Amino acid sequence: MELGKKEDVLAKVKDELKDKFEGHYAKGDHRLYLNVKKEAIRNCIRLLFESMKARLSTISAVDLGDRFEVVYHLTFDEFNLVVNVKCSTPKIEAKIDSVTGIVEGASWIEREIKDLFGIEFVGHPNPERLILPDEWPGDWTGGEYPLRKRR
Amino acid sequence: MGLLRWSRRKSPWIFHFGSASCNNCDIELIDALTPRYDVERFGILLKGSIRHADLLVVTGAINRLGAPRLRRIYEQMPKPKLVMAVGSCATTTGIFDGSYSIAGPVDRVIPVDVYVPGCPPRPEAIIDGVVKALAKL
Amino acid sequence: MSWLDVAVALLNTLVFPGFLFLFNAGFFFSWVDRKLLARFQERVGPPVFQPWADFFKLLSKEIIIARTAFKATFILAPLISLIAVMLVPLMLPIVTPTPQFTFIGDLIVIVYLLILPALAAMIGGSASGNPYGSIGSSREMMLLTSYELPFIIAVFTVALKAGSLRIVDLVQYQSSNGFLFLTGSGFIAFLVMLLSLQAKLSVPPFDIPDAKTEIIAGPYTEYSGALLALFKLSHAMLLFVLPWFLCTLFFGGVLVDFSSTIRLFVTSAASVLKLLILLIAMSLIRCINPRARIDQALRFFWLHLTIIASVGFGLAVVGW
Amino acid sequence: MPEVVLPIGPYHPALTEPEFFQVYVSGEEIVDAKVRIGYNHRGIEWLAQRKTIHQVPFLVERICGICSNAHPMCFCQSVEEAGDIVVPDRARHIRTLIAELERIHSHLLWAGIASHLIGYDTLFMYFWRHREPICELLDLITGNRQHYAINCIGGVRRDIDLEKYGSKILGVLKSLTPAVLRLGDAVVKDRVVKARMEGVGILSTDNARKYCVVGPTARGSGIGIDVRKNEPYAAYRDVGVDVKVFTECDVMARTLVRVHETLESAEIVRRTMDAMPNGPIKAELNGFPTGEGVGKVEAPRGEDIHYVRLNGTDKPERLKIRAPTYMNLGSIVPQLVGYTIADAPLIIGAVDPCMCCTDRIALVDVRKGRKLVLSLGELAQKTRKNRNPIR
Repeated sequence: MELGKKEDVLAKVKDELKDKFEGHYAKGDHRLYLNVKKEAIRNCIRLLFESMKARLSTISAVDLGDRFEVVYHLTFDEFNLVVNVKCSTPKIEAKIDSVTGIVEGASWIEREIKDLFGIEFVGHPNPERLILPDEWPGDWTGGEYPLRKRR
Repeated sequence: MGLLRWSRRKSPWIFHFGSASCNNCDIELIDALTPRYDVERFGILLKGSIRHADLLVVTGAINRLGAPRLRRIYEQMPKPKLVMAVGSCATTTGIFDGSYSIAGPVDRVIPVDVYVPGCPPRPEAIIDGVVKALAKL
Repeated sequence: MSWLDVAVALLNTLVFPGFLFLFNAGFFFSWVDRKLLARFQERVGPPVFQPWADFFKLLSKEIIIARTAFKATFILAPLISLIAVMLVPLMLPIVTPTPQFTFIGDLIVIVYLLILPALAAMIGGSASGNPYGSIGSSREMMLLTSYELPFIIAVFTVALKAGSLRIVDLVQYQSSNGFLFLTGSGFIAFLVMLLSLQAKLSVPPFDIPDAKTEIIAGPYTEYSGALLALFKLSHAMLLFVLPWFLCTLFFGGVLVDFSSTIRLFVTSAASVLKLLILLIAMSLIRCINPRARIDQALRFFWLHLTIIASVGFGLAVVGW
Repeated sequence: MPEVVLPIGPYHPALTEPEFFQVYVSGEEIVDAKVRIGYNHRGIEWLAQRKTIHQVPFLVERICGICSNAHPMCFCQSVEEAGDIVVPDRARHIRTLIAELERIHSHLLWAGIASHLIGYDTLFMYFWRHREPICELLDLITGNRQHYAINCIGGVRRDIDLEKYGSKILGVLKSLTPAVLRLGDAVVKDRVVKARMEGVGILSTDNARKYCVVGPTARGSGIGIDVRKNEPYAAYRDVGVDVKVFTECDVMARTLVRVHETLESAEIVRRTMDAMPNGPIKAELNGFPTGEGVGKVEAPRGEDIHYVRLNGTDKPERLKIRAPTYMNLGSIVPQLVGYTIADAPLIIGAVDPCMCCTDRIALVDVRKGRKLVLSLGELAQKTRKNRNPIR
């Protein structure tokens, strides 16, 4: 039954995103990793959060050298499934659509990622600094964004 | 002067400055107030205002922008003042050593009278630290 | 006025029942209060010398006056508070039934003097230039306006019952007619006063002006050293004066009968016991209650307690 | 009345940890609030990428002292998932046991702090008095009162000698249950406490979903999510969990959730001890795993989630930590608005904010460039400059 649910989710996302969907893989019964194009991220989150009643657990950003990968972790509590939606953005002009308009709880997470990685979330209602000081980086010599890898 | 020294030793009021810490030292400090340890036996009270304090207890490593704040709190404390650094982070920055946000242990920022190591130090150790601090008066 | 009168007046003001006596009695009572609280909370509690140690330590500390503070008012506030409390014993009978000063209306003077410590805290808090001090002061003000009404109604209930505004007459009335506490209106007035006193002392459930977890130390936030020590001293003295005041109003006063050894012993023991029982009652209320919110406290005092106090007054009018 | 700003924190007696809440008040009523997190920043994610995966459990343990079992357990689970490591049964049960004892101590701690926040120090003392035996128990079986250092990748580091300590654990639990019931009554039945807690800090079910809150905050708002039930990790599938949900959405509901959970945790500890299997406590590890994994644990404050990406070296490529308070504290603004200043510490406290969890990353000084304005009536017009010692 759980497996069925996982495949249901997958089918629905594929249906909605069509050519914006780039692939998927599953790890065990409870983890689903989806790759989507970054233009489709709002659609994808709206589908999962609003229509399918998933809960946004968190958003992670990963520095992959030349690009960033942003991973949205959504949890389906009723049938024990974590859907990890991945999309990537180039490091130069790192921009991605904000999902705060859909999920209020994403506001802080996006502001934190902006502080630490310098990814801009387009359409965030309140893109102020959340956790870094206004005068950052101060005397910190590791670049403007602490979690970006240094080349 | 005998009366003054006696009264100071018998009535140390504490102000707690919780810096970038994992909270454990803070909890153990509060734990010392509760029935098992009950430091009010020794006249120790936790005060909300730095103006009332005799002993500044700092827990946790000091992060960069916490440092000027701590310095200012230290300056606002009425003399004679004592400072106690509680926990590994406050004494040495502990496991957070090297992080970009840590300015250093407490003694980089303000003079420290007593160090209480431990992660976290037990309430007994904290009480012992207070006793050692008072011996400096 | 002869030299002897002056000497007696000085002795009364400075030694007994004035400063020196009040100083020690107040600290002893504040120790009892703290110890009781600790025992209720299953702790050991402070040793008996603790309040003295706190006081002398604070005297020896540096006094910091903030740049933004109004210096004169900031320094005067604790003095006003202390002097107000120190004047009360000169009008309350202790040991002998006649105090230093007695005149018609001294009851009202005492009521006024007991307002002053709260007023001083307000002045000091707003003069300190600290936001928490100001917010504490404004809360103190709101609380003061609310608890004074039932308090004064209760005082007048007692005065009406005994038919006099002179404290000596109250005591005499009680020694011939029995404790006022035992009458219907007296009992209600006592309860109303007991609850108002919690607010006067600013202890739970009405420690709203200096609520530690909300506004640091309220009006006292900026005070340090000797000035804070004076506030602590006046608070400790209040802790003795208020039960004493209650005792005088409702339990026949703190009097000692010197006519025989046994009577001397019994009456002095009874006096101390009366004061301690009142203190324990106050500590108990303090220990079993959380802090009320300011709006809840206002509603409680304006509505519930004022109605109860008025009922008591009504009973006194019809002679119960 | 003009809108004024009242600061709560960052160094405030209501919060043992540094945090800054900027509360906009009109009179006594709160009209808006802003939270700046970051005073507790230590850069743990940054540090984690510079430590080996066997060191990281001890680093993430120090994210927070109160949930110091949840974070390492969560990290270990994420690594185990990435590397397909199967944890032995006994280790799973030991993890459960420690996690539940930790939950009891955390909830009692919270209840004490909440009582303290409403000025009920007697109750605070009682709660902490009954918390003390739990700390001692943890000291006895793990070697430390707070940082237990029990988790490692593939299992646990220490075995528990149940024959030796079993009766002691049961003894503590036996005296705990009636005490919690009695103290819970003292909270629920006291009129003044009720007046302070009921109908305060409402977070509607809709808002709770929008802000994605977790843990007791969600369960007090009618959302029955609990990782222990929804995604049974460790030994929860074997021992079972009873999840209580309250729909009142206020501070009282969150309190009741925690009281019930404390009792339930005691039951789980008993069941875990009964079910404790024999066998090894640690899986054999071969090299360093590769891949990505998501670890989820129900910490005392709610769902804790770690996302780890490993590249076969000894150091994790990326570790993302999302502590429960991060989501819960985000919902504080709709909870605060409409209530009074006196309620604010309690509402903030009722979320059980664990700032050290929330603030793994950042540091902030909001003081610069901000003028503090607080004028409550005429009195405060004298307040010109922000020179408060506490902040």
